[in-house]
Amino acid sequence: MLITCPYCGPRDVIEFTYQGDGNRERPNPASQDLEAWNAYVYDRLNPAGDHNEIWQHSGGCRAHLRMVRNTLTHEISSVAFVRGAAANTKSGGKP
Amino acid sequence: MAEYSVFSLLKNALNGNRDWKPAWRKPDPKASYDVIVVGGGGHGLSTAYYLAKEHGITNVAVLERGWIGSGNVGRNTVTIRSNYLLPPNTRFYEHSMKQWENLSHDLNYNVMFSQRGVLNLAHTPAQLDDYARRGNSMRHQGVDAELMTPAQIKQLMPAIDISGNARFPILGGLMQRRAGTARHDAVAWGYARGADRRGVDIIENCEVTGFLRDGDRITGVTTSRGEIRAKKVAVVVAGSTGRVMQLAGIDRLPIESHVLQAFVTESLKPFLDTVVTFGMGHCYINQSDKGGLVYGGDIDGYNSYAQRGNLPIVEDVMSEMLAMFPSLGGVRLLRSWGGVCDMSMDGSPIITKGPLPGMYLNCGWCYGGFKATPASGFCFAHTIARDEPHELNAAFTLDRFHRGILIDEKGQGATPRLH
Amino acid sequence: MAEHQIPQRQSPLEPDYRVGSHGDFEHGVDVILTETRPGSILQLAAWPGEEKMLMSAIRAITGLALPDGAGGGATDGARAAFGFAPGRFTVVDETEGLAASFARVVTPAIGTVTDLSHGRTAIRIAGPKAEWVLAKLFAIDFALSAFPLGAGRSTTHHDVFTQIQRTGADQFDMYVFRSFARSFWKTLCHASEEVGYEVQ
Amino acid sequence: MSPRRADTGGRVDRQRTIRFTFDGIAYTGHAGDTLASALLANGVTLFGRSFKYHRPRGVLSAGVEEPNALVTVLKGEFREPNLPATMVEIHDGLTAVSQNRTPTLAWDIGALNQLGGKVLAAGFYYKTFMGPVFGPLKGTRFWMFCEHFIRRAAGLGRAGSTPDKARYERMNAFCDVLVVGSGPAGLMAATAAAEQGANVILAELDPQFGGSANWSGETIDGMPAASWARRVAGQLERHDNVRLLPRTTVWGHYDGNVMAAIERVSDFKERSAKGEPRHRHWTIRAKSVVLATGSLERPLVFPGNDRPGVMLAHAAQRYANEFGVLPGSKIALFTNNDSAYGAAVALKKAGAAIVAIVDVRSELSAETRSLASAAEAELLNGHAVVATEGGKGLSGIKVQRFDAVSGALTGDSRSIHADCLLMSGGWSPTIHLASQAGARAQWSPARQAFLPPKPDGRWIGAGAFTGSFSTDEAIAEGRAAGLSAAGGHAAPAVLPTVEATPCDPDPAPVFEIKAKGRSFVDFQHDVTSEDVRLAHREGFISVEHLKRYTTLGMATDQGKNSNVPGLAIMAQALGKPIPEVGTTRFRPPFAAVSLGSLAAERYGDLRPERLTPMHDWHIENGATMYSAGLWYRPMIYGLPGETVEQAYVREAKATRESAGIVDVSTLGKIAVQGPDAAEFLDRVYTNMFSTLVVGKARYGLMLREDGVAFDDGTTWRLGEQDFLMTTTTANAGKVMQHLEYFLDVIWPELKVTITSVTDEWAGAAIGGPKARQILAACVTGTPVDNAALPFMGIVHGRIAGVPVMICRLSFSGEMAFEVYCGAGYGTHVWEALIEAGKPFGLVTYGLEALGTMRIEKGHVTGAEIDGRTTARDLHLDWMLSKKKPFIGSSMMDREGLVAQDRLELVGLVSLDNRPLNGGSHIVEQLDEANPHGSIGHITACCYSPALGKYIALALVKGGKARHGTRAFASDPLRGRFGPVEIVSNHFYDPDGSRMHG
Repeated sequence: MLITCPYCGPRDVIEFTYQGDGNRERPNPASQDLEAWNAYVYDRLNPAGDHNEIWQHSGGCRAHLRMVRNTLTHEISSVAFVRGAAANTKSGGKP
Repeated sequence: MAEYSVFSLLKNALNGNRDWKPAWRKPDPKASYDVIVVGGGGHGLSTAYYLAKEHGITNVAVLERGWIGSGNVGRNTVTIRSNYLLPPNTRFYEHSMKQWENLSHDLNYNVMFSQRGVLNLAHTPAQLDDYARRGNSMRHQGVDAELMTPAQIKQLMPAIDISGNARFPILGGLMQRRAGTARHDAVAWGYARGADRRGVDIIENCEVTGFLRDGDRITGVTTSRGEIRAKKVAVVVAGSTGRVMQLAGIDRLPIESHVLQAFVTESLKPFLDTVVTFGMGHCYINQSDKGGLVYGGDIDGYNSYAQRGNLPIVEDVMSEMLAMFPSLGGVRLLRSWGGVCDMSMDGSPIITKGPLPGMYLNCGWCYGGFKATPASGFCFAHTIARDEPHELNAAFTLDRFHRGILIDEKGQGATPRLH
Repeated sequence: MAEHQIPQRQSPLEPDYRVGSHGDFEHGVDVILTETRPGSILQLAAWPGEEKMLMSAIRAITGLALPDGAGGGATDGARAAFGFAPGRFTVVDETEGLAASFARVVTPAIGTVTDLSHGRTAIRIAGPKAEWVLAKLFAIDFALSAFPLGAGRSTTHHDVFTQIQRTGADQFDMYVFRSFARSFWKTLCHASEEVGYEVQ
Repeated sequence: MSPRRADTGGRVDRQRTIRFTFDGIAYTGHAGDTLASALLANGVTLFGRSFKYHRPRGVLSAGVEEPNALVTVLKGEFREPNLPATMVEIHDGLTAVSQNRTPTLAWDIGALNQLGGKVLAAGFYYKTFMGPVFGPLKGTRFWMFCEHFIRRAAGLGRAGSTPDKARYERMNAFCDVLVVGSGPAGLMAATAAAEQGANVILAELDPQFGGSANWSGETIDGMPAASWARRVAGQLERHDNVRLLPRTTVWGHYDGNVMAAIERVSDFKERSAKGEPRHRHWTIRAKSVVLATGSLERPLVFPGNDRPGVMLAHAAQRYANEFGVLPGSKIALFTNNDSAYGAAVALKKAGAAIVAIVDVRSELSAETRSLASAAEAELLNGHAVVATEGGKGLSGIKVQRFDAVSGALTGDSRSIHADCLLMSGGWSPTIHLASQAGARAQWSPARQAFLPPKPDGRWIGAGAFTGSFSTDEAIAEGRAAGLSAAGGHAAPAVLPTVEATPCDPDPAPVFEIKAKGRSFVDFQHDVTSEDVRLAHREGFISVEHLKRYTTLGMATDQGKNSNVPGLAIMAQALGKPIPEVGTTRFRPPFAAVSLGSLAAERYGDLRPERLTPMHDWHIENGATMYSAGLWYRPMIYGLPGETVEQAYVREAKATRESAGIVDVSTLGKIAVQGPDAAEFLDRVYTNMFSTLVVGKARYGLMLREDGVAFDDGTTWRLGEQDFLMTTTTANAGKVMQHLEYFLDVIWPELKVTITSVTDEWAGAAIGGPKARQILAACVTGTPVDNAALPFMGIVHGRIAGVPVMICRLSFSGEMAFEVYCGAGYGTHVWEALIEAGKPFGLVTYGLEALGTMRIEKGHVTGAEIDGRTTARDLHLDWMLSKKKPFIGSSMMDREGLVAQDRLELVGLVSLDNRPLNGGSHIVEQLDEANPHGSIGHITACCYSPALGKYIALALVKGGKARHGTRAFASDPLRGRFGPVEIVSNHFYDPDGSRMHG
């Protein structure tokens, strides 16, 4: 599987670390809503089809990426930095 | 249906093998059952078998989307062991081990359970201590375990590299001699035949497409072969849990589906009679009775239902295998395949009543479900029949995650790819 | 107590740095391997929106004008700079003391300066088979069209995280973690045996 | 007469004689021969034995699909088993032996298995061996007893036991177009793509480019097809943007067009060049893939179809046209399609007599009939072969009138004398790579074959792969595919012209001749057509059940020969069309691939070594090294004759009495910089860091999000916005990722940079009552007295001219300092410290003494922070700030994490003055015979020189409440049982007076 990192270009999956379901929302740090915390930590969407997920390009630029990837075909339909893309990469093309 | 035995074999051979009957019937689904078991894998079939055998509940249908045993029971690397650290796991898997020891007889079907031993190699003193902790935990629960020295290991498997100049020298290992392997497909077929002989309907090519509900209560399923009603619906579809539970309106669970690859080499004259695992990484290997080395390693590490993995894990596993057995560089990989695993948030399974009324759920086997097949079915049948867990699966609840009562064998927390 | 001179830095490669020709060199030496031992290796990071400021700082201090775009870089022989991650750059100088120069210019409003002069080991591979040898280790496209002169890449050879800059048509500089450097060097030498290599 | 070398023909170099041995007998062949062709040329008919019945087998094919002729190649002590003789190129000195026979290939005792005959049919193992209900062999024991003997007979080739000395390498490649297969379709595709300017890789599994052109005997552009192929390959070679890879099997099609291939770089050479690998594992990321992989001829299923001398028709044509070898002199053919007629003509031309062509079809075209005449063969249309005769070679066949529609045999059988029978059961496109990529095959009733579906954008097919079996079509499709893959458009072009014999691509739908005798479907695994019907009878009717129950398709050819015939027989038994039985999805690899190539450079060198700056010093000074993760760290610096215990006791004792120094460079170090660095640390640590003043350090604890303890370490505030965080050695990478995740995903608003600086700094911890004096003796530029350097204070100075950073903190419990300097100066500073320490009795100490002193102090490490324990379990709850939320704060009080029966950290003292063992359990009641009732376990243990006792840290239920009580260490694994006292984990200097000084 190749993942096209917005900074580094297409790289082998081995360079990336999977950080799981990208639909989870971390509660406010001060929140005492234990159910919300539990749901955030333990309960995952696990669709057969397109999945919104977080990956880190740990063997490259180390940026975290938000991807939509199909869990049936492994096809990746979108990749973007989780953090707003740096101006530097916006102004230039792919490597 | 006739008993299998050496006599039936001889009698049929004289007849040109023309009189053998199907190992299980191919019935059409009835309109309703006492229990519907969704999933004709190892655990579903064993659940049906024990419902009939232990609880006298025989008005049972097992619904299988494809052919029985098409999931992980037919895709795993066949290791059976009870060498767990944490007591809820050790107890459960040891019960399973005892079932395995008499399973062929029980089922009148040779599942080829071979107690050839499982050896975990240790490469650092700290790891050896870790294994000692686990082995002693087993011994304190009446389970066999022993530590082996490198010399003893070398004697057991002469092809292994115990030299001190290896990158990760072998300092010893934890051996469970009663552990071993079985013929995976035979387990599915044996349970299917056993359940069928007790009246269970095994219905293949019958995909569940939805759940029938009365309010919150589950009252049956819709399938590719029509509606089927049941007093109780048991979902036991590890690998597809996410998909099936979504049909019941539950789209979030403490589970991620991951792909695990497995490998077999070309057939070789047997030289490895023990299951052995590499400790600096993840690789487990055994040699089948046909002579192929059957082995695997880590999951690929991302959500997948594709039963297809990628190249990096292939390379990792081969590298680790050759670190153990440096003479096998010229041996050739024959086939690889993938299975989809329910990776739970603590690495341990879920066998429970619920989460909806009328429903029972068995899932979260990570990649260790094969060895659990007998105990999983046994406990799940108990839970379904009695509406309360057996003491062996009392800890395997769905709410344990939220309550913080985790059974985290590897201590990795809610990071499924690391379990 | 006697005052000491600052000693020369120890190379992590020393016992395995064997000057001379190796491998299948009888058929020609197709790559040259060297440890370049720059005095300064820095990592600079800009806060989002401050990248241009940081790039001007790099230009001001090193004279290197970095092209826009991911992995853009430049080199003049004595100094080198390239982007290796969004808003982050590696800057290298033959001489020591570059961190102090940048610390004056890269204010907290722009970003940060991290000195890795000791923490990274710089290895150069040059020669007609440099791309071939590197392709044995790294899964990135080394063709000039895909990896232009001056550009930088972050990638990994198994456990060894590596930054690579193309510093010539057939020359690449690699920056690896010091603790892994000797192991990586041995791997690189092993991979170079097929084409014949010389350590200078 | 047996097989022999023809007088002319083939591309082998008849001027060059190659000497090799097979089963110890010396043979000669020619350059360009495979082992199979060379042995055939020498008249050998018996190549191997089948798996189950040990039946004698000849060579079936001429390629990668060979199921019978498997050999082991010996290179000195090293063995490479299960190689198809059809794929082994001979070279001088090649030593090959046959397999799966005892004692010899000709006389194999295993052949007695055949007597088991019908008892040993499919499913045999499942129906017996269940064992008695009592006695020593009860339950599964009986099976294991039998299995012992079964395993003795199992397996094909034998693996060696000496390490493989060969080199294996990996190669990463990128291209626009990968063309797989170099027959006419592949050559045209590569040419078309190259002319569009695309970067092209052309991979061919054979040594020679050309595929079927090498043996078809056709004419392309007025020249022999083989010459045409050589010319085109030569032209391709001159393109800068084309890489030609001969002897390269593309075996895997992974996600994103990541293609795996194995190049046999030097197998065919007597000796490889220096540094030259044996195999190269190519990983090719191709923007587009052209699959021009051709097709595989299928055997027919009829009684005696496995006898040596029965061969695939095209294989014989290959032997004749490529190698100049005749597989027999009186050759009969048995076919259900036209393609075999070409083989007949070719073999006739090469000098064999074609005694008969047996065709199941009664109606034949005029062209086909004329080919039969050209071959001077008796044409027996509407006939079938019903038996073969002979022993280890063929002597004749029996034929009978056959109705292809009903499958009925009528009339009397007739014997025909023949020493070779060629069969053709039609062709199956080689769709494996498309199937691996997820393409679902589609059954073509006309072609009687599974064809690939429409291309899906990642790959495009051409030629026989798509079911277009003529060379004309291959050329046209190849060019179109090449253009399309390169993103070009089909410009009108003059295509090469082909002269070929006419050939109807559609076979008769006949797969099996049902007659008396064993008809083999899977040759290697001895699966017969009766086994398939037995599977049907017993309900194993889906294709996967069929395969698993009978082992059909599981042999080394992975069903390349048996798959479709097996399905066809099952379909007939079910009375259903073939596709309703199911289609198999092909899995990687397409053909078997060496494990060595997949491990590549990691073979023999699994993972890199991580070394501290002082590594060489440690080795030179007698350290015994300990591998910790990837790092190497000194375990002890043993003196001659010392045991490990004696060494660490001496080191620890000396440290507590005077001073000791240890290399702590492996500690994870992370620079945390930026305006929000302090805020960030407040969020990730359980305790406060924003209140820490510049020039001071603080011990910090991190939890995971779920509230479980994660890692600990000290963090130093070097500047207002500049922190140096240390982590445990083992968790450095995980902590880094954890921090990056929160910065990037959860708190992107924070202006913080984090950088791994582990390798930037060499670290030495020097501790003991004299540590300060030693520093005072060598540090310049700063005082190191209590005022300048209080506990947790940081100063900057120089040692031996080198800038250093010194923090006064203690792991050992002594007055201690961590001295950091640039890693390149690590050894220099280390040596200066040791020199300065000499007058004070400074010792170097390793991990064992380090561990001993930390146990004495009751500090926790990874053995206690094991991913299950909480801060409370470890008595670190004092570090949980109540003033702020932090990672884990909301979840750390869940019921399971505060339960009463949790394991808590305690100390243990051995009461019998004997060593305790790590991993030992703790029980209240000792029962050596039947250990039970564990209340916890030992996490770390040592002999404490400070206490003069064997002590341990343990995690025990009840924890603190048990202080002062007795229990027992129970270690049945090592037979160590004994009484212990449960005490506080702070054994030594609990109020810290020594370290505070």
